[in-house]
Amino acid sequence: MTTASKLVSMHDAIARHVPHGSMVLLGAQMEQMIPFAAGHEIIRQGKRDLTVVGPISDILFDQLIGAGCVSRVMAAWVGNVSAGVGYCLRRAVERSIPRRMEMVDYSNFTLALALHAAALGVPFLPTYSTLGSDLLAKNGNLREFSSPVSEEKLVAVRALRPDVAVIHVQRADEFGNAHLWGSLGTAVDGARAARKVVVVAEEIVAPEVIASDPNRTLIPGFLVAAVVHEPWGAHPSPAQGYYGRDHAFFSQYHEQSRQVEDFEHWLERWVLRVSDRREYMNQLGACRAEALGVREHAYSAAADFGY
Amino acid sequence: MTTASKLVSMHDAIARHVPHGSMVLLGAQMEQMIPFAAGHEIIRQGKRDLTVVGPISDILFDQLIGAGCVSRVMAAWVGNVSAGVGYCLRRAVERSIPRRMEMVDYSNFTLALALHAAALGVPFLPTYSTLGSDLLAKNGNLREFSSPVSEEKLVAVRALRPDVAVIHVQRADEFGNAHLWGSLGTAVDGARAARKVVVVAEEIVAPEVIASDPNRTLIPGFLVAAVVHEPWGAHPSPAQGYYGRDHAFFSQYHEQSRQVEDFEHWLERWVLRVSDRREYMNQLGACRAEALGVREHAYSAAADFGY
Amino acid sequence: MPAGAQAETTTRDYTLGELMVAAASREIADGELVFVGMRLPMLAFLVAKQTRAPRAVGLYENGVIRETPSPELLYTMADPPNLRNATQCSQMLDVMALLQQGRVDVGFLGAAEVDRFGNLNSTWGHRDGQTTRLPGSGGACDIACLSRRTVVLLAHERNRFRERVSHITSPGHGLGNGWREAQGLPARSGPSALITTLGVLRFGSDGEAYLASVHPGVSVEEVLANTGWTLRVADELLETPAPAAAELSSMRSLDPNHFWTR
Amino acid sequence: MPAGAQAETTTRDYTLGELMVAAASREIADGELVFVGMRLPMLAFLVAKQTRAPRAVGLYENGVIRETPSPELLYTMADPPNLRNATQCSQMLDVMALLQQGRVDVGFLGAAEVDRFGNLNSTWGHRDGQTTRLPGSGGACDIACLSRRTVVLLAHERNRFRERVSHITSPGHGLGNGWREAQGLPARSGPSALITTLGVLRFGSDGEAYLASVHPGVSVEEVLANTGWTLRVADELLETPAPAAAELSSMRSLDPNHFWTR
Repeated sequence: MTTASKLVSMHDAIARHVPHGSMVLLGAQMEQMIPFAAGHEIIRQGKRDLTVVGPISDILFDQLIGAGCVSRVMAAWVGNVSAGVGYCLRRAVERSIPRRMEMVDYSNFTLALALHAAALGVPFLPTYSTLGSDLLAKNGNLREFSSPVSEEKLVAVRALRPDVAVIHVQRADEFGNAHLWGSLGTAVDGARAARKVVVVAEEIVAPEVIASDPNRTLIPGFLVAAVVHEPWGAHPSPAQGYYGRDHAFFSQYHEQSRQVEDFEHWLERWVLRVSDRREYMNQLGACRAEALGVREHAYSAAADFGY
Repeated sequence: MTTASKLVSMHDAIARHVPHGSMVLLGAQMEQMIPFAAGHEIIRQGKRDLTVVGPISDILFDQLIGAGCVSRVMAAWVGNVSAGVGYCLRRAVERSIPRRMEMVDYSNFTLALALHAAALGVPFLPTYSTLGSDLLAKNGNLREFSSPVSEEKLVAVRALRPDVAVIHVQRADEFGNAHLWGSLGTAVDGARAARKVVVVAEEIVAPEVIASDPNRTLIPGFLVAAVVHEPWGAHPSPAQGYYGRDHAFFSQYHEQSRQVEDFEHWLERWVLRVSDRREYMNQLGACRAEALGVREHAYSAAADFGY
Repeated sequence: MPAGAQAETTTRDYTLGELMVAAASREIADGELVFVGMRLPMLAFLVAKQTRAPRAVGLYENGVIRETPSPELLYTMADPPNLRNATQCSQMLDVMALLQQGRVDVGFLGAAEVDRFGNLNSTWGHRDGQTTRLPGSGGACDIACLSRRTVVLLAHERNRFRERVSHITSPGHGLGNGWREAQGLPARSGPSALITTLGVLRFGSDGEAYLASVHPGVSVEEVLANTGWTLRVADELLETPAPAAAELSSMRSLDPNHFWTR
Repeated sequence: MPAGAQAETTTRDYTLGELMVAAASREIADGELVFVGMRLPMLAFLVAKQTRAPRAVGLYENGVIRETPSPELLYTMADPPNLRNATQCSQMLDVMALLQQGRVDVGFLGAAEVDRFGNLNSTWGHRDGQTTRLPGSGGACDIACLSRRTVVLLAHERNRFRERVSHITSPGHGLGNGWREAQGLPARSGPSALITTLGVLRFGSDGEAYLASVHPGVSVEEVLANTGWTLRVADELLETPAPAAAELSSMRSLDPNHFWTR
């Protein structure tokens, strides 16, 4: 039909769809396909007062916090998954460096339920999780109540509706219909919970490729505001079928973010002084990228949609 | 690993896993892949006092009702999707023929939510649907309550946990790991809501085929009690990639179920006097099967799980 | 279908079904999300796609979402042609979630009975003084509760157009203005048009139906005689516009043998 | 890791990490559903699979379910080798749903601090009188609330083993027997073992931890000195069994360079 292409540059996608003060879902797929390229563009554009949402966004949240973009974090875990704590998080929470910041602590499940509630269009969803914990005591979006159909205590997890979800996917067409596979985490609910979706794709493919497998189309284009073609856009996190996890990069970041001066140097080098992901990858070097590439393809068996 | 094969005949699967009086989910995928072969075996084995659950199981529920297997129906719609009303349903509700039967009327969404609640392990889920309707007034598993996080009225849909879900799928391995695609309906939640699952598969494939696409494995084998290899087991409903819908069969059933004597004749011919699905298909005839077969294959684009 | 209306249509270039499909298709604006259903509404959606609403998106209760017409005539929403090359094959819960989020602009419904305020009954039928059990809600109750607006297609017969339905399968405007909000249903939702075999009814701000247009060749008296309550008539009563050439050619390409539009 | 324990292990044929992994693997019975986690618990799960629990099923919070070991060492649960040929790649909600249904037999956890009743803190650390912000719950709170039993692995240090944790990230037995049920948590759930760098603690019917076994070469006094409350000791205190040859060969095939089990 006559739908217009939604392809834009990363610069334009962030400029248009991530205003100051907005609530942004990043890193919905846990440790895979974290939208680092989008996060770095947010930093370069100096976005401020963001609420960042995501179960575990590995070091991306730490970087956004260290760069001063974030006034509030709604997450279950913030740090460096393979190396330990996040030093920017610590500085922000313990000493308000570079700015004061609010932490709203969720568990993975309650954050997933908050997004699921918004995706379902209900004000809350019930769970037994967090009963007896200080998460329940301290997070105002978790509230104990009595089940209307039984004598049980339950926790109402309030719906969380991000202004925008940035979802990194393996492939999409120019209208935003997206295939993703492997580690899904909260991506499907996240895309449906958000007011709009920015899809960042390793590959832009013909609509026929996406349409050939509508069960793998986990984000339909009509929910998508912008599509960015950004190969290697999730580095140093992995993208199944495209590249592996750059464990060393995470370790190096861990060391280089321990002191605030070192972090600022890191930020200059990897974010502020590169203009886009292409330059970032040039700096990373072809050898390193080559080493992360797919060594052995493993293609899914076909499903027949014929009749 | 050392997991034992779960492959059994349809006879044994039904004999073992569908006792008299049990609550059985059938037809989770709406008008596709309705487990008619399983339903007919239930009739042949003379199962009694079943509660049948399913959003819309097309004429399968009508047949089970007419055969006297059913004491309670929990569904959103019972009839003949392409032809209209279900005459056995009418006779049972209006005149208790062949027996008295209770109808618990759901809408599609509230039935899906009842299964989703059980799949999530919570006693209920909230919705705005059915407010103001007589479904809410008459179905005791729907109850109005006040939102614990807002001033709104909501309906609590009580979790529904079938004793067994019979799910027809395109392919499975002998351990019950199953690929299904196309019309999913409530199959994923249904399989997780039920205490046990019987998988009926068009094809049994090597475990490697299933493992090649873990995102399409919508039913994991560890939830499955039995796997039945039953080609054409969903006829006259369609199985995407295997065969189309036999519209004429539905029309013929409509005519031949209008009078109770004709229905009994139909039941004799298509269920009671055939010993299994193979005999049923022989009776249907190779020409008719051929005409329903796939004329043009349409294979999904591969997803690369390599690294 | 009343004999009068049928006789009329045979003297024209289109059938009554085609007139109803064309009228229904005009209820869809471009870019809208539409809960489609089967039979005439499905055809209306496809006509709208090919004429004034090329960016409309169709949702089906089995979880299918489509932006392109199915390449073949469908008997059910899960027929194989409706799944191949769909925009998305999701779960029932996923499309119902879009509905509950308030994203669905219009939903199409049928019913056995309708009343003055657009409440629908598809659970119990009344025929010759007997009560008969009908198939039930399916997704109709959900669509009636949660779409921004609903469009109902049904045969205009006195025993189907009742002062008050005996059973509300799918809530309309209940007892009138404010009733939906009082029940907790979404604000500014509810039935917006009844497209019948005799005309088109719309709803006033008080939630009560009125006759907005009569089909060509149908008299107001005929409509009133086939309505089980005192139906209000619009001050400026219109004639339902005949199907445009583009609408007719679209629906005929999709249903060349008049399977649905006889 | 206390210097004493480390010195001991170097005189044996296995490392302290290997002892802990072997002990943890014995907490998994055949056919059980296990919320696995990373590092030592992941290795313990894989050892269990290859020895006494071949039909155990592993769940990961990103939605992955696996019955076969990942072919490569993992740094995170979403590393590509953990997804390829998985039993299922579902959503986070799906694996958490299995947990909430009560289907998960055992969940493995770590923590910065633990107390007398097995409550865990992984949100706020205490070091040299300073309070430090730690990464937080992740899925730990969910697993602690909803698994039938939990097994916690952590370093046995006095400042981590506290009379009362300052923040309950993950509820254990709260204030003792009956507390979990009073909170509304599932009946007969909660911590079942703490596998530390010095020994194994289990829980009495009153919900309080007691020392069930000491690792080879570790004295009771050393354990007590490194515990921030008066720890009860089992009447029949055992020595933690050394890893069996099959366990050692299994874990060494999975982690040949002692990356996790140094």
